[in-house]
Amino acid sequence: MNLILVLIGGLMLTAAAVAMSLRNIIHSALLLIGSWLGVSFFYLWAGAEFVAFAQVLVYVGAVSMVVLFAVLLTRRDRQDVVVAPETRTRAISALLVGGSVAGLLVSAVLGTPLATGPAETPTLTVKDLGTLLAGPQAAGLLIAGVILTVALLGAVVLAATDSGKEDAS
Amino acid sequence: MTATLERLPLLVRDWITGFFPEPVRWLVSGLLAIVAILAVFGLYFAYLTLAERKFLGRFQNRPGPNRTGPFGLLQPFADAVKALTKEDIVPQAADKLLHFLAPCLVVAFGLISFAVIPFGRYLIPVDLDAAVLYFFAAGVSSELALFMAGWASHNKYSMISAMRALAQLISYELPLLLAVVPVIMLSGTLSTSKIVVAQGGWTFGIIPHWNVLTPWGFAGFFIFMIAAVAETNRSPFDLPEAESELIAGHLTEYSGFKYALFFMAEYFGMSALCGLGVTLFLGGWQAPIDILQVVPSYVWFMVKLSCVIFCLMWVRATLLRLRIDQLTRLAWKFLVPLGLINLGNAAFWHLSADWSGPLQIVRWAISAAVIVIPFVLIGRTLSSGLAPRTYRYAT
Amino acid sequence: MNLPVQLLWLIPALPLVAAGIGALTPRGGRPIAAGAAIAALIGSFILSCLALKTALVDPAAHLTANFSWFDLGTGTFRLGWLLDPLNAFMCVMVTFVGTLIFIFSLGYMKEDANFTRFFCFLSLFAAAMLGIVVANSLLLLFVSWELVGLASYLLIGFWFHKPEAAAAAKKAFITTRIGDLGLLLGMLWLYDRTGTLLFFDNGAGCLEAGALAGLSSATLCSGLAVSTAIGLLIFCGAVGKSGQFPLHVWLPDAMEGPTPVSALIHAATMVAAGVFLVARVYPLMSADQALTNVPLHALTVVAAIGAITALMGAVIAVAQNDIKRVLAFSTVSQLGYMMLALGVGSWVAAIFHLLTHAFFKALLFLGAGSVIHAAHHEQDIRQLGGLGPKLKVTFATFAVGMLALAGFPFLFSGFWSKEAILHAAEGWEVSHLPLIAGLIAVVLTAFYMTRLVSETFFGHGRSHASEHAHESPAVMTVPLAILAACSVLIGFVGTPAWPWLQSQLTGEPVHPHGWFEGAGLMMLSILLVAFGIGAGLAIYARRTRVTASQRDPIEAKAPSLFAFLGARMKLDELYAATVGKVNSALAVVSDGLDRYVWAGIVNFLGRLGEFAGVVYREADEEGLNGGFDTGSETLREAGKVYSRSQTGDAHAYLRALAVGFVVLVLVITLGGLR
Amino acid sequence: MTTLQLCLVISSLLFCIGLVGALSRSHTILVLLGIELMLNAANMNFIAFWRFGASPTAATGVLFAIFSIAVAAAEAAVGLALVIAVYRHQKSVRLEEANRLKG
Repeated sequence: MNLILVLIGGLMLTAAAVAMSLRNIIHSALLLIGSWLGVSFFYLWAGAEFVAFAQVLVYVGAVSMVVLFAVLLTRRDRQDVVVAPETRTRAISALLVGGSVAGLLVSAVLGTPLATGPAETPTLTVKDLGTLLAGPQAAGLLIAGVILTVALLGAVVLAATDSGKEDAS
Repeated sequence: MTATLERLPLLVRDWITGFFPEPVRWLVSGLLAIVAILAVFGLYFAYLTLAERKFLGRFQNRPGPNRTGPFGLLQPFADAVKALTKEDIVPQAADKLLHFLAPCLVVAFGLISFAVIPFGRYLIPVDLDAAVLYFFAAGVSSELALFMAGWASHNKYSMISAMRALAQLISYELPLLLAVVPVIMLSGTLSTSKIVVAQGGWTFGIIPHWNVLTPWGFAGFFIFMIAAVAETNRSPFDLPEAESELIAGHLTEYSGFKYALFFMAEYFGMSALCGLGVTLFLGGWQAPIDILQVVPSYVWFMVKLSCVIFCLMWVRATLLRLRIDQLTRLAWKFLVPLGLINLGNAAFWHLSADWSGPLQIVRWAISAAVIVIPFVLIGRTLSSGLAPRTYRYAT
Repeated sequence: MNLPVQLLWLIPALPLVAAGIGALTPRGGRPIAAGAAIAALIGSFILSCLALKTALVDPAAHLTANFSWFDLGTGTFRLGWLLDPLNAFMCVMVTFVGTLIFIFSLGYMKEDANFTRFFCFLSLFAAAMLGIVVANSLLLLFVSWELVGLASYLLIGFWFHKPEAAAAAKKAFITTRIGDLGLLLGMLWLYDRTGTLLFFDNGAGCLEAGALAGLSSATLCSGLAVSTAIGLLIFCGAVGKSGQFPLHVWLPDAMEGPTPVSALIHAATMVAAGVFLVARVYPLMSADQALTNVPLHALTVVAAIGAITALMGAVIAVAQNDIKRVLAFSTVSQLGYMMLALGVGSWVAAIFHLLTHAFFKALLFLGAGSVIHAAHHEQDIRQLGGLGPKLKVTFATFAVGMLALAGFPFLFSGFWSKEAILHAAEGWEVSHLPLIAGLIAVVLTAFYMTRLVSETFFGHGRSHASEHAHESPAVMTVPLAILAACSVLIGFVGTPAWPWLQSQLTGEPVHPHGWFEGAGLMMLSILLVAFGIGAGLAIYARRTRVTASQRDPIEAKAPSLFAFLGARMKLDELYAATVGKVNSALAVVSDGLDRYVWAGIVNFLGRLGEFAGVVYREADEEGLNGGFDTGSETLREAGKVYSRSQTGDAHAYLRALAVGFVVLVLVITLGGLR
Repeated sequence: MTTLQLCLVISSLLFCIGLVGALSRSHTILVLLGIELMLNAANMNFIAFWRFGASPTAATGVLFAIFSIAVAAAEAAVGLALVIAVYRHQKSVRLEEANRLKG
């Protein structure tokens, strides 16, 4: 049980760490997608089937596409995707800060006596989830829908070229 | 007899797993399922290519491949040998790792979709509770592989085709999902096996209760199939690999076996999507007539699948390729609104489930009107102002 | 075949679908839009008839179909449909009159470029109106109510390129909004008190005995019962929508819209919605009737407003020269009658008059539309004249409508319904003033309608337009004929001798009261009608107007009174002078206060300060200034230093955030602050 | 170490990898991706507490994860649109060059 978790976690963390240190953004993005897939495997392992597939659909299917499009739209030639190495001081400071946060979090996790529930996997069918979302949580669902719509419109407005302005420049 | 035939695959599996000790049997049976899918659909793929070439040939008034073996039946194997023995060329400037990974991933993602398709009454590799969602999650992953192929080739045409492919896939993801949602609403489950079971039964023993035989299901099936053709990049939506403008698009820099892999993935994807269409709308493995249940369910599934795929080949032979703006306009201005209206239609169908007697006719009339009227109106609005196309033929 | 109440929603849904189709149809698709609209309304009419049949099986029952709309936390919000004779009759009336008006519009709007848009709006209006009628929830009713207002706005401003039309649309929208605010407040209060907005819900609805007992037993600090206050707030909405005094000012202006719109919305259906609303919540309005120790009954206010409106509308109508405005003020006056009937306790008479009025007023407006169409959009009756021989069908039907409205005895529907109202007003214990107002209005109504007909149809054409008038096409005259027939026949369902409608509406048998019981009042009103028509004929028909510029006979006698009435009693100006001026006046007062009182105080304090300043300056310059200068300098330096931390470098912010988090947690845990 | 703690440790580490990435990289898109990783780590916590927490019958954790995935999608769309808009203005995707509002 824990072995599978360690495997998934290890792969996920490695992918994320390597992605964050690669120079080529396309490779970074693709590796990050691998890491997101790892997260979805974690959800599968934890028995949250629906969340796992939603994660794949949203992250692998949508977010990654937007990221790749954004990368391709913000470069002038092919070499632009390979970014210059960062300054050493910044890397070191980032590692220091990140390391201290990591130390803090891990020690907090290990030092806190956490109440755990029953050992068997809780059963949560998609139908239950749907009933919850359409019933007591309907307000949340509606708000999420509104947020997505607004974000969609906002993204279009932000990214659309103002044709008049573009001609002038 | 029928029951034995029906359970035949299970019997074979049990016989084989019987050779192994108890603790590893689950593993063996899982592997068996994989091997079975690979073998069956590998062979199916091989003969699909032959069938497509034969059909296209007949549609275009020529015989098609007929030299290798009787009626050209050995042609797929000849092709395979050719592809395997050809030189594998990798461009100098290519992103070597991604260039290699892309065809592998595209086939892998194409294959994992099969895991949730119920091929027969007892034949479903993994009976997931959220199977439909899984299918689409697997489907979107293959988009990534296409992008990788385009990017890694380091070639302008490949890159453009990859971008086109992404735009097209994202555009058609929406009508595809919108066409599926009514089915999920009406059957109240995301599990493919339960959706098929929900379509069981016959009126008077001859009219099956398939979703496609309801107004919303009919509309949904057509939206689904149009979107499916676009999702699999087949003609008339094969812009990303348009030979005349993009010299085969993301496939330009691939040769030999890698090229064959892409080809294979396309057919796997098509089979999987058509399989899902059969499952959701055409009653899956259910027999069309009550008395025909003597034929095993998996046979029915394969028959229906082949029919749907034949229709796709027919479409390919008949229709011309669209322009990119026509393609996206079709998705966003026609299919998506129709899909949304169909969603409301399905909701109406669900709410009016207890209407009986003459109200049943009213229910059908309303539901049909709700889908036909917008179809006509949106179609007219979109095509207004466009002059009828004239073709000039060489005389 | 009966229509089950569960399917009642189909009645408003059909026009709504037609509106959707109309909205999607391109401009060229005239047959599609008009066909869908008319077909949908005919379908609704058939369904309404079936619904009426269902409702009349047991007239006393309130058939409901409620469903939960959405859950919010633990509470459930419910809506529903209601079917009883009251709204079944309304449905039939709205769909029937609506269908005829739709057909009439085919001819009237034929040349308009925005034909499809017109039918889209008309269907939207019909859907919303039917929504009001079938709603079993004040919330659903309110939503439809606002949609009706929207449709009315769109239709009045249909020719929005005319500035008057745009202004009229705005005026109608805003004026009714004032009333709607009251309705909204009443609705919220009602929900707060009863926890439901469903009218009938198997004993748990807000119009049923349990809720009403609670509402009428609770009193406010002024001794007013809560039900009275809520009822009056809801009545505000009715005042706005039904053009009652003092919010009637929008209705005459609304005549800027196309004439079928005036007929449909501002005569037959929408303005009647207010009356319908009061009749619908009648149990609530009358809940305080049993109480004797309250200062005011809600219905008393209704009766008073109704009487004032009835009288005022009739008086103003005498001096109007625009054919549609005369009819508009007569609508105001007739709506006043209905409110009066509601107020004196006879909602049945009000609904009876509502139904008959819908038919003959739609007839009159459509007739006016036909005249306007024939006379090339000339609406001034001084410019018309002599149209009788040219427009035979229009004249005949218009005359029927006029006689019905004037209450010509026995043959015409308006007579019976008006009699019912007067009879009810006679029986009101509180006061006889409404009866007197009603009787005066009877004379005036007969008089101004005679004036209208004489000026329009008698004599000679007084302008190019009226001389070259031609009869309208059949698509317009056939609806007129049908409506004329109905205007005669509809009255016979509620005569004192055979009060079928009354017994169906109340659900209990009403015994035909004797021929002679109300005979005295009936004779009086017949005499009054005769007097009104006679006076009208004597003044206007005996010597018809010769030129358009000739002065009106009444104007010649009493010019100032006529001008006052012609300017609609200067009420618009009054509002401009009061509501509008109050703002300016308040501004002037504030300005004065500001300039003299506050400024005086401030100036005085300033002088004091000045004096003190002189005293302190020496000390200040020497001692304090230096200190403050130094302090300011330090602050400025600090600001500079601090602004340096705003590097614009997002990384730095994130880093600071992370470091701050670490430090905070360390301080809390290690420092023992937990 | 219980399974829950193991899950939490993994998610904490993922969070910190995201943080380090967001802090150290100068390409705006990579910073955004780092933030996405941090969001994912938070989601993992929701699921972990739902699975192993005191009351797994309440589906709050799963619902939270679903809503947060939806919000993350919105965030990514808007964030990347901003990146494109900034790139159009400054012809650069380096985050530290987008500092016009500095004090």
